[in-house]
Amino acid sequence: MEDLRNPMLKFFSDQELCYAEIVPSAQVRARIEVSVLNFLKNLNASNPAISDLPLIQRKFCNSRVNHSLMTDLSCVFLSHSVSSRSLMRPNAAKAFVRVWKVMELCYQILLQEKRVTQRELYYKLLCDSPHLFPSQIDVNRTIQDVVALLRCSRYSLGIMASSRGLVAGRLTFQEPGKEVVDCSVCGSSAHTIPGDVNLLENLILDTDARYIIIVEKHAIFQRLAEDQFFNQIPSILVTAKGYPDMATRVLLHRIHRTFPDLPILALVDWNPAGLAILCTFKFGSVTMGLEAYRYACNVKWLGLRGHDLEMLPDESLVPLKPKDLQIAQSLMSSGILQGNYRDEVALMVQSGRRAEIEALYFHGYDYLGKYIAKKIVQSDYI
Amino acid sequence: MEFSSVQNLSLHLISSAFQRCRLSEQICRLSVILARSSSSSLRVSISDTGNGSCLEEFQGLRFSSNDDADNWDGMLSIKTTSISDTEIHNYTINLKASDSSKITRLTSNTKNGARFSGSEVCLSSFVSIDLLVAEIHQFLEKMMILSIPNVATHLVAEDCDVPGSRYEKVFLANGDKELPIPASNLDLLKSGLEDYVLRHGNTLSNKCHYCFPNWEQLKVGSGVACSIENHQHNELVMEAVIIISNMPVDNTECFRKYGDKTEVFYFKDFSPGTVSKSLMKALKGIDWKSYGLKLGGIVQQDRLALLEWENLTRDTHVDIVLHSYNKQTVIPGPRKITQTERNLVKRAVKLSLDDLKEKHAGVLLSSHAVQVRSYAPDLAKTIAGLILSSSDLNFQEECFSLLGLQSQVVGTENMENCIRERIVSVIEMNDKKPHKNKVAPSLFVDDRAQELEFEENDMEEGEDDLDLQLF
Amino acid sequence: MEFSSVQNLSLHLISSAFQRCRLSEQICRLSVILARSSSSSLRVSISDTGNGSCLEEFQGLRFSSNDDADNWDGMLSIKTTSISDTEIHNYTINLKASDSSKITRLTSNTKNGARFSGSEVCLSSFVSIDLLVAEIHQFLEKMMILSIPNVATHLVAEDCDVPGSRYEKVFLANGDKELPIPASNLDLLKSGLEDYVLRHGNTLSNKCHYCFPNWEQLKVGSGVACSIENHQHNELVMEAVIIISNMPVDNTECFRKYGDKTEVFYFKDFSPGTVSKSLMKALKGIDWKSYGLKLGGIVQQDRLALLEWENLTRDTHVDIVLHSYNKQTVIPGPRKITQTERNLVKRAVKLSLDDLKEKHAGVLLSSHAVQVRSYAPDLAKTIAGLILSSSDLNFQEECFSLLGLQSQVVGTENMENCIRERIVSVIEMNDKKPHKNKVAPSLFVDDRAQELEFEENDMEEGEDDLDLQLF
Amino acid sequence: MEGKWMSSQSQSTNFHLLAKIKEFTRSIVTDLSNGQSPVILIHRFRNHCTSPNSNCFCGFNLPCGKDVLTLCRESHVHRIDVMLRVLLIVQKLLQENRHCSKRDIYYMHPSVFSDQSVVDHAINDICVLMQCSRHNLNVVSAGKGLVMGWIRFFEGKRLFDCISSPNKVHPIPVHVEEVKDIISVAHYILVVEKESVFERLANDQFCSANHCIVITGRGYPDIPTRRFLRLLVEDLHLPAYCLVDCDPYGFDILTTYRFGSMQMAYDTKHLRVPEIQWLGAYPSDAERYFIPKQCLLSLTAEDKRKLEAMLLRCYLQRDVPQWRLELKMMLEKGVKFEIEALSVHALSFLSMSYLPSKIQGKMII
Ligand SMILES: [Mg+2]
Ligand SMILES: [Mg+2]
Repeated sequence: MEDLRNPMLKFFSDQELCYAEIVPSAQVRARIEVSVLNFLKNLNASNPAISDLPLIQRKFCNSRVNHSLMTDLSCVFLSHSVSSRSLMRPNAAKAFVRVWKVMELCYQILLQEKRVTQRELYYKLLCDSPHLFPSQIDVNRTIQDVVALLRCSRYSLGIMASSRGLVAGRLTFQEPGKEVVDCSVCGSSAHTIPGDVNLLENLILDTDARYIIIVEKHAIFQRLAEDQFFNQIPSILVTAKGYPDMATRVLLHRIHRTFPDLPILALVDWNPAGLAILCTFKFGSVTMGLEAYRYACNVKWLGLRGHDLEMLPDESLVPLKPKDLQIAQSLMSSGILQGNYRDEVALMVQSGRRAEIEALYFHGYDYLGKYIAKKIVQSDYI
Repeated sequence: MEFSSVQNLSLHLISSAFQRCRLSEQICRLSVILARSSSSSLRVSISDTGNGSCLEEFQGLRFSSNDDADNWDGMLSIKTTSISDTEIHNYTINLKASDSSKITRLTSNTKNGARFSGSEVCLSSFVSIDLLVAEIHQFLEKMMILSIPNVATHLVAEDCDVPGSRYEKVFLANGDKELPIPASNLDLLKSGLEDYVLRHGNTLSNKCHYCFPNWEQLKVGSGVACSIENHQHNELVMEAVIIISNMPVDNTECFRKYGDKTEVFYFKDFSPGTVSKSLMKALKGIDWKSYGLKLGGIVQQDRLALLEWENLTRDTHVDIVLHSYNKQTVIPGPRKITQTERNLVKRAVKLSLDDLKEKHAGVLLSSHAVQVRSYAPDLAKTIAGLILSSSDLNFQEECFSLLGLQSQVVGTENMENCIRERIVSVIEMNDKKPHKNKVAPSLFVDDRAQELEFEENDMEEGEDDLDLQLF
Repeated sequence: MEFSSVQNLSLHLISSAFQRCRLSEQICRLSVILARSSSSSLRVSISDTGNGSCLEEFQGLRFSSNDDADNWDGMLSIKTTSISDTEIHNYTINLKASDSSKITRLTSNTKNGARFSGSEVCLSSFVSIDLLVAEIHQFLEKMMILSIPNVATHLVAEDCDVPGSRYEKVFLANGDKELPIPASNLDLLKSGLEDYVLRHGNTLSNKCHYCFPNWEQLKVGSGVACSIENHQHNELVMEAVIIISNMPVDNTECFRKYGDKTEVFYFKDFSPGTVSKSLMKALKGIDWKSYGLKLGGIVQQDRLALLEWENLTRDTHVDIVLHSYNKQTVIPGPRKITQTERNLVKRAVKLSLDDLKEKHAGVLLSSHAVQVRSYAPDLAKTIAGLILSSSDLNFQEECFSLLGLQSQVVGTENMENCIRERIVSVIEMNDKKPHKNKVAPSLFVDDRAQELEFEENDMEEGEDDLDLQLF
Repeated sequence: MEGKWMSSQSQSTNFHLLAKIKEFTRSIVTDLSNGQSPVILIHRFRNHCTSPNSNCFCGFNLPCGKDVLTLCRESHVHRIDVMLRVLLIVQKLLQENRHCSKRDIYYMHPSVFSDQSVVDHAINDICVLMQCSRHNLNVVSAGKGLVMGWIRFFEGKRLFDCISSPNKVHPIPVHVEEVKDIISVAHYILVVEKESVFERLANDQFCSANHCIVITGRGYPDIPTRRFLRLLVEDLHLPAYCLVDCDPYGFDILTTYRFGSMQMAYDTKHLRVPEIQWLGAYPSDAERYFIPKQCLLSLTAEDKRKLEAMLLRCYLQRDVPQWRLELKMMLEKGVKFEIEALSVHALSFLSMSYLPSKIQGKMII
């Protein structure tokens, strides 16, 4: 379970993997400075030119799936295929200037040692050059461009990562020089995962848990936390309240690296979106850009799964929505799903129905815990 | 060639005389004298000191006016002699008669051994003297654009019934300019059009110092396209000259006859020609857009073609002259514009536009480059901002030196201007060689150049955020 | 009254004879004898022991067949005597003749002082005996629904050419049922329809014990609506009887002639009538929905009207009979259905539906109440849950006693059933007095909705399905 | 084990409520056994009206009418059905001292409830019927509020030690009734509409520089956030200032803090914070703080409709006429802007200039 630092994988990664690193601000500034110098050099060369910006393509066609031979770990990653932003191409000129604009702002923010939200960035840019940034979407997209150019994480650019993630259970952590936090005594409100990714990398962790359980939904998480499920089955509970944000994934990965023997189990809705959430934890996703796959963890699917439906009341199975089918389609075509996952998706599509975790409440509120415990004991996860 | 009015015939005769002068190696004189005697008939006399004329020139002429106002008998009297002739030949030609009875040879005069050449053609008609003077004047002024250097034209008009009505004017090409010797036809054409522009066309007799304090403001481009036609070693030449001039916008005194529109001058075989539909089609077919010009349409007014532009700034004016001639033909006959010629027009115009663009930075930028250039200030400001906001002095110093700036005197504006200028110049340069397709250097030295997949369509704004594309 | 076929005329004559019997206070006998003699003409003889007939009855009749098949001369021969007459009057009447020459009085027979009354009407025609027997049979069976108690009808048909072909049937009302004495017309009608339903209409001669093991399964409702017409003290009465019956669903042997559809029997003045368009309109106009019925449409088949129901359960059948008559008229003439009568139909049907609902709990619940009732199991389960999950034994005990349950034997199901029954009965009771209990359930119109301008989103948990796009 | 967070006080509340539920059940059974339809009276509450004359009683927690539910109408029966089902769940929760979210309840009978809002409505009905607050039913919100600053307290046995790192984000406790031992050295409480502004302040170390407590409800505040804020204001006697976007939503969020929401009008007295004051952003701030034109968005037709409706709310005229004036100005100017627009001058403008100038200059209404 030596993930990406496995020498064999490393060899592989050198060939193809592209990723955004978490780097200190001085380093980001240096990268920006190098960009400026290169730009000026090209501008001033004997054959003067305006440099193109080589961005790693964040497109499906540039994504690869790495099924590791040595471990169970698979991930989605972007290879070095580049899509360049050129000033000279008329429909790219705007995007080209945007990249520089955002880089300038980030540079200044890093100098001030501040962090900004994307909204603040938008307002700043709107004020400065409204014609370049008519909407927040332009800003968000350009930030991804800058990430793809400088190959450093958004967080490293001085952009705040607000985390939605929560952690509870048999985990203690300690920021260097601070008090130890015990996640098992925080009640149902649990412990908020901080957005500071640097901090997460430097936490001192300890646990006596046997399992890590990812829960898709906040409400389910709360239920388990209030019932102190983690004392029943020694475990660490993590939720990102839906699709995971970076910070949650970083923490999970951090825990996983520190305690590689703990299986990571996911409890998600039985619908394509639930599986997609699981897969985002497991493999990363293209929309997360270059930051995606570094934090891939070998997550196992605990539930809900097709064979759980038998014990659910018929009324709790609702028809699939069109969006579900789209997601299912996307999952199936990604080439990332292992066989038994594909079977589950096929079953969802074929039955035309979906079920949510809460459907287990049909058997009473305490059934949820029993269900998980039973599954764990029987090693009923894939 | 058939004429239906005395005016047109007169212009043709003048043109012919002009050609005889042009082909002579000597400095020649062409006199056009219009005199109304008391008999109230107008005597038109066209005399030149060019090569002598040959009868064939006149044999082809025909006159068939339905208009009695001319009231002309159709009789031309001709005197001519070439340098090698020993006598002066005299003829009368009846342009209304049939071919056989047309030419009457009269007794010749002896030259008494003198070596000179020249011709004189006379006719008498009741045509209006004012009208004729005006047309001949305009014709000769247009001829000036050709800048034929060895012909001096003298126009005299006198109504004997009106005392003191004598009108006289001399047309001399390139009055105050030095031209390379020997000057090519194209050089002469350029010079002639420059002269024309500087004098606001016909409206001034001298260069307008108000509008053009310095000569260099004119941006001139020229191009020549040739083609060998019919395998007869008959090389057709198309010369084009385009001048872009800028006048002060607040100038209310000087004005162009046709406003912002561009009059296209067209010469055929060294004589002003009419812009035909065919030619207009060729002009329309030019890819003006790639030069940042947007042709609104072509207006035909009198015998002129006026190009209307849609995106020209108010102070900019474009002038175009086209000259097509056969390199070998000495005495040109009537000639239709062919497909070849249309292609030549396009090529010649394009070459002169390219010439202009090459010689003058920032002129005739493609609309695409203009758009890209509009980002230059933003980009310059951003990069200057990046440099100046840095706390790393070494980095700043390095940037200054790359930009060739003294670090002591660098202000924000200074820096911005410097970067902007460079960016603009790169953009403009790129626009000049549009088909060269050189790969732009990547921002980072990249040894994986072969991996660069340029995808034209990966740039759309709609980009990669398809949210269903999860992996 | 004009007839166009011998069949119709015969039915009318039978009906008249029936009325004469009905109006007599005595037990009467009505004989219809059809005899085909070797002459191959059919002799139809209708004799009754009712009140004697009067000439006016026949005077109004007219016959105008275009159909030669009847081949009837239009002659009726009539014998009649009333109880007070001393002799039997004989007439012949030519229904094809004009009024003046119509009636021929023949010589009377003496009664020799005997006190009896009765009539006999005869005619001879070439009409088909089988056809006529079938129609008369059907007619008489329908008459049975009226259950007139003092008339016994005897139908005899014999074809003399076919040996042993004699057909004979006696129709006796209320064969095996005790009726209150004196029974009202409505009682008789109810009894008649019950009989009809129990015998599956015409298909059985006895009650079907398979479908109706006990009598009480029939749910009968009746209603009478009256109106005094034209201020002539001529009271129009409309009686309606509706029966809802349930048959075993898996019964494949017995079937209704018209399936799930309801045949509407309509009697006018104690004689079967046709359901006219006008009447159908009245039936359509009834608010069936408030009785949980959904009328799909009315089909007219032969002279019947069939109501189609949309939401009837498969085992349920509805039967309807309507009877309208003038209370005062003794010998009824033709009468059109008026608006008044339409209203009476509606009222009478509605009254009988109400009657049904009142007498039989849970029947004809309005669709609204049915909907409400569908909540009963849920409500019962929840309330039972509230009681049984309570940890307070005293409270539980109290609830048990309120519900009249022995605490020792209370199981969840027991409890649920008990509560459900009570809820259902409350709902059904409420539905019976639809206009009584209308304490405006919502005292205040829901004006709150529009005041809530903003959906407060303090409830969302930032659900997960939205943020596929993470950045 | 689940009773761990329950104090004896809430146990007695539970007992009290269970008795009420029994009483309610008994009355239904009595009616049924008498062959009568149960009649359930549910009072209606509102926290404002739109009547122009100010003699309404909207601020006094008095019911303004009632719904009479019987078994006669289908809509009523459905409402009763849902209410009883929820009540049964609530009874179990109370008996077992468990908590659950509205969402959990919804998932008990998703096809019957058909929508979350149906459950929400039923919970409100039960609260009105039992004359209690929602948390008394052991129904809790997921809790999305955040807090930081100069405060330290316990939720049950869990210590929230914000004071030790005043710029660190903490979730607002879900069980506000369990909050105790509050210690604070703050001078005021700042309530901000959104998380991004909250994070801005955290990033600017705002609480280090200013002795205050910062709270956000992340949009429309949930119940724990409002109750927590109210608790702090009551216990600590601190002034509370509210910073919201200068748009109709921002203003509505502001009024939710101060006057409560219409849905929860029955419980307004526990949920509103009448002491809260409006710090910004006012429409008039656009000029005062030189917000560039590009950052001023024009009001949409929908915005205008909302503004016009809000202007009619009785409590504005009665309690905060100055707020109403600013709101009117927003409508007149026809523009709105977000708090982030203040950051265009400098990232720290909000924390270094705007907030101090407002608080020190008493530019608070
Ligand atoms: Mg889900
Ligand atoms: Mg807002």
